[in-house]
Amino acid sequence: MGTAYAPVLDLAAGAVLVCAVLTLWRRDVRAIVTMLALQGVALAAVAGVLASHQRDAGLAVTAALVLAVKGFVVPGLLRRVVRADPGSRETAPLVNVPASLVFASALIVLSYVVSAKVIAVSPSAASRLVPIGIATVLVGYFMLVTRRRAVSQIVGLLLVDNGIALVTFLLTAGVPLIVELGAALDVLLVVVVLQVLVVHIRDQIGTSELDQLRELRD
Amino acid sequence: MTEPPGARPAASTKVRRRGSLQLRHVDVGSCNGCEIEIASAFGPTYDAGRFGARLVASPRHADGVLVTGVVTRNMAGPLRRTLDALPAPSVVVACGDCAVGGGIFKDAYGVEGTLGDVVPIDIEIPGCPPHPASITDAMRSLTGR
Amino acid sequence: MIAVATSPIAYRVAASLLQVAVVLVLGPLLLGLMSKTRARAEGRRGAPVVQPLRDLRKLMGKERLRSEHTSLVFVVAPFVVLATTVVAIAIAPLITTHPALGTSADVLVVVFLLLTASVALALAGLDAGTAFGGMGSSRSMTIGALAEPALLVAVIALSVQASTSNLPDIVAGTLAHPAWSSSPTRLLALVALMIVVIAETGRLPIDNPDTHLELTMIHEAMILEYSGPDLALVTLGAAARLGLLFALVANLFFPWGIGSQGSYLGLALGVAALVAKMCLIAVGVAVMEVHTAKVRLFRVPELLAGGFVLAVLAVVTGLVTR
Amino acid sequence: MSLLLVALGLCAIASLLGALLPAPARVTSSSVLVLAASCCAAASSVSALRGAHVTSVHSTALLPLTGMTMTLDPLGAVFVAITAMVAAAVSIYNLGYVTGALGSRSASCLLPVFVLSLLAVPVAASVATLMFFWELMAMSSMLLIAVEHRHRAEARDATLWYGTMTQLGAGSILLGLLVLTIHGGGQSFASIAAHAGALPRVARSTAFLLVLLGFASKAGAVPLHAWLPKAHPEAPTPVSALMSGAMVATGVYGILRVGGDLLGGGTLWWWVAVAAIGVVSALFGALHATASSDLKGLLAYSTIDVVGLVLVGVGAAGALSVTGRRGAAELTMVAALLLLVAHAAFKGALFLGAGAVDRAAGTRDLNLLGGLARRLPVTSGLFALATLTIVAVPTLAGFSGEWLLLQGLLHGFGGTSTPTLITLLIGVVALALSGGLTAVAFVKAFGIGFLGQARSAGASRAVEVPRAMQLATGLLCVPCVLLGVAPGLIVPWLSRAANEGLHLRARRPVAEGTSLVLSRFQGAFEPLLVLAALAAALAAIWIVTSLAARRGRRRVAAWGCGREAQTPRMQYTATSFGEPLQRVFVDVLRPDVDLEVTHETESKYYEQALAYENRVEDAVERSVYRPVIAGFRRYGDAVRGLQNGSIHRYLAFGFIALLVVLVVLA
Repeated sequence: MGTAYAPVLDLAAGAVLVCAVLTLWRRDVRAIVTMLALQGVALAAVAGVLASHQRDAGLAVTAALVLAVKGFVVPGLLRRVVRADPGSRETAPLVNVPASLVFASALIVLSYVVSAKVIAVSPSAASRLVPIGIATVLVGYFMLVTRRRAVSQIVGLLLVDNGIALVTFLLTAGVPLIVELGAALDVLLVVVVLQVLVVHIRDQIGTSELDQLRELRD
Repeated sequence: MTEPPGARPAASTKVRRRGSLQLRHVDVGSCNGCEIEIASAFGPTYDAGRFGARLVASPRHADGVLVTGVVTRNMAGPLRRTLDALPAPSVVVACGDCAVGGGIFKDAYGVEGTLGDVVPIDIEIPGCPPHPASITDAMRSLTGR
Repeated sequence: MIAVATSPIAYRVAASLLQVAVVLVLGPLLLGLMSKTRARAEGRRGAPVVQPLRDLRKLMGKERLRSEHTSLVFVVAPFVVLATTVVAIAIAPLITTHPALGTSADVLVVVFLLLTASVALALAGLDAGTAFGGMGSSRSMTIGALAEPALLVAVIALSVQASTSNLPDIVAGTLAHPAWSSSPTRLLALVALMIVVIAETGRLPIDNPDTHLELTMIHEAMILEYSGPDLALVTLGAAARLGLLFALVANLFFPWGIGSQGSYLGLALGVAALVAKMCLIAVGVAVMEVHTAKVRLFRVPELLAGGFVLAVLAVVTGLVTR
Repeated sequence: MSLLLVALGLCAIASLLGALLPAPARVTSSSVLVLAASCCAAASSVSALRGAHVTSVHSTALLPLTGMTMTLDPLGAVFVAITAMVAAAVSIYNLGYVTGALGSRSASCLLPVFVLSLLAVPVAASVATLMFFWELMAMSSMLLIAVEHRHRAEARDATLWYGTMTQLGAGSILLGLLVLTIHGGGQSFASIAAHAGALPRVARSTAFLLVLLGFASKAGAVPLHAWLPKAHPEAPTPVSALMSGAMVATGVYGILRVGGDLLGGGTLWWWVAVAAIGVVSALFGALHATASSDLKGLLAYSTIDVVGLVLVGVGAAGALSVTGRRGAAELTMVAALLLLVAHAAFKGALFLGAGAVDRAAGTRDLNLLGGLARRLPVTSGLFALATLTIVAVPTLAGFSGEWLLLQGLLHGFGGTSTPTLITLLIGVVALALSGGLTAVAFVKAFGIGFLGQARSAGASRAVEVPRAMQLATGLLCVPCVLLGVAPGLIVPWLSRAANEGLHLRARRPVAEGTSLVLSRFQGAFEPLLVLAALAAALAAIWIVTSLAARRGRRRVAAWGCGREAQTPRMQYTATSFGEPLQRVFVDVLRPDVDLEVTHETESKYYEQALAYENRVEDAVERSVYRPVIAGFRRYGDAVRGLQNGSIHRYLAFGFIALLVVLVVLA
């Protein structure tokens, strides 16, 4: 690997960040799901690069798993949700898109500032990229807070998960396989449950917009 | 899908365009039959665009007008203004029987006359409506491709 | 900087003139290539790639019309549009990192030369005193007001890495440090720059270059009054701007192949590399256009805001990781 | 220095003559004397900038108790030069402009006083002297705004706003300087500077904040700008030009003098605050300029924009100098000063041009103008040149300033602390965005105002203004070109001033030669060569086109899609031109849009009349100033309840107060 290791790692992690920002940027839910899928692929690439650099077979398996679950299975399920609910093809943000983007850039600056100390502890090609993981988590949370559609909420949750995964890859350099496996299955379960829920709620009520669901309480 | 380009039609003697022709389409009183055929002349099957022809938005950008319909009273003024807005050298293409000779609307109420009464016609495309292929052929005779 | 001093003046002038010639010819050809690609994707044969050049040749032989209310601005604007673009092309690092006046080829200079062209055209659009001219000017300036800052900031992200805002030096620096090309900064800046370039060149989904409907036009509406050689100059200016922006994207991010020593063979290689890179970008953009619908005018700022924020993020990541 | 004293004396004489002579003679004589004074002031400032040693005058005769101290150093000289440049043009302009209210005795007496105070503020070297001239400046300019109050109610309103804010600002400055004086052992600047190092931190920061409040308000920085968009448009044109070109600059001068010079640089957060104010001002001003449809109002908002950029430069320079990056600090400071000088030239020219339009067409509402380019060729040409300068077309003065500023911010990035880094970053963003917005605003100003068809009877009957007004506008266009083509001519001088202002002690200027080749950083811009290239390209294109074109030109009616008539009302107006951007920034501008549709009585599907109104109010004014004013009103109403005119009641208040005091003391 040698010289190519750091640039390729940079590129993959950068792609994770770009995809995170683009999910806030696009309104088309299908495009957002595509971005999520690309982010999954980029995340898998990060794991793969780390695995080949550290000659860690476990990590390589994890990378393959991440690729399969986050790159294909989960986005595929989400696409089915979107297809099942054609009324919600566009996100309905609570905060408008340019403002969200400005906020996201502030979050990214914040994550770089807070992780400066972490990087200082063990400066390496991998730990330098930790802020990207933190930023992805923050952007995911932001999406959870400000997007109305159930699908966008799931995407937000998955962004948070991807961010956490990226940080763990970069910092611990070798999560026990079983932990990652458990986490991945967990997420998969959540997505399946949510998918079922969304479809059923829509069948029953005719909308999947969360603000409108709140009126059910009354 | 696209029709093969037939033999190159005889080039018009009016002007030499060397493979480039922009037309401004003016509907002076058409039944919109010609419009449908013009649209399909530029569609995938006849693809007049491959011979260098194009419809444009402004007569300033155009080499001529593509006129459809009989000249109705309300459109006579706009037609003259459009002709005045063309940079020389320019051509007038009459598309369809109405534009060429008045067609079935010739003596109807509200008609000022045929296109030929207003301005000398350079190219005539007969037919009611004309076949897309003959529209394309007329374009080719002007572009020379 | 040292290498710049060693390139003889003749080489640099020749390189600049060659750049201008290449982009002035290639710009229209790229337009032709893009519409050919789109036509093929839509199942048509499409006009030949050289069609834009044929159109220009024909326009030169036509009459010039000048509407009654226009002032000197209308007459001068086409010349200004093309001249500013040509100077920007001449000084930018397109086929060599040592063009004439390369020391002045600062990002701000190039961006503001392009802005000057936009301003001239927008004023010309207002000059005839028609409804559509004003509409086009207003829209194009609105888009430009958001796109040009994003363009500036995106390139500044690169200059943060290179510690200079001089374009030839940025390109030379990228050649010397290939690792720069893969940094997150570059990735963000590239995405931002592509969004901006599409807006600046009036392509889908921002503006539809093939539209005949005045109400949906942006660039086209401004130039409705131009005819003959004036129209040729404006059209050539737009094509050259497209060429310049594509070439800048190509060279700032993928500089390989550009001539860096003062050899004339390097220039020839540079031309070949540039043509190849630009054609690739053009085909890519055209393919994307086929699959994209034009967005509503009032959604355009949202797209550009995205580009702007990505550019700012590129600077931020560049600052904290250097 | 002695030349400057001569200039001040000439101004004083001009003021006297303006007050004493009969109508036609007083305008001519006071204008000529002010012109002479400007020349003297310019000469003295040039000699100070070229390195004649710093001279000082002290006189006890002029100001009782404290005496008057004046020192002409390079920093002050830059601002004297700015005033001299604008004042010279304005005095020539006056010869052609003056009729009606401005020809009045009070106006021709006050204008020289205003110029005098503007020349004296930058050389004042003691607290008393500074405050004296500062107040003189405030008073004379306030009265000059009020000159046309009989004709326009807006002028009265503007005077009130300006008077209130400028007095509050002056109070704040006085308090701040008093804090320094108390701790500094004297009221002369020299002693304050000498004792500044020993000052307690809190005192220094308090003093700077108070002073900043006052000076930033004078500089028109958001949110203390509320007076500026009211006063600049309503003032007579020569006064607007002086206020926008020169008076606003004194605000920047004050910040530099106190923060950079007297307090020796201070702490980081001061400068971060200055830069933050600058960023907000730049964006706010640029945005409002795009939404404004009043020609002078647009120029006023654009003043807020440019001064915002200058403050970004000043703040960044201060922050860089505090963090020890002297080279970058000097570069940024020079950029800010260059931008300020360029601003005085182009904004002065724009205001004078706008005044000429107002004179010729009888209105400055862009929605009623149009078609002036063919009716007023000279004025339009000069206005166009100034427009291109502010849009920052390369090889013109505005571009030189912005390019240097960008270089300063960019080269400041290396090895600084996080707050500085964020300041610089946001500065770059503000510079970029304001550049784009300025282009929109000024394409609107020139394109709608001067091109197309006339939108009103006034505009269609406009005739060219007197030669003197054209000459004055042209005079201010000279530096627009000169500082663009050869900015290096004054960069060494500005380097000196920057060193002086921030105590940088750099040995060589930031750039050498007439072009801008940076001496310490990798970066260069040679405007002469670029201009030559542009000229060559233009010539080549022209030759090729005329050789290739085979047919002539023909004048025809504008293409209106074949419509019967192409009326001026079909054109885009200033409001419609800015509307798309207004939509984009609807959260910031918050326009009031009213659409009133009157339907036909027979059917609601047919409309009889449509009334559309789109007003953009200053959001800061609406959300900050209005509530405060309303609060004061309520307080005033409450207090009025206590007063019924009864003398007994007033005496009773006094008595009760006396009793309360006694009880408290006991």
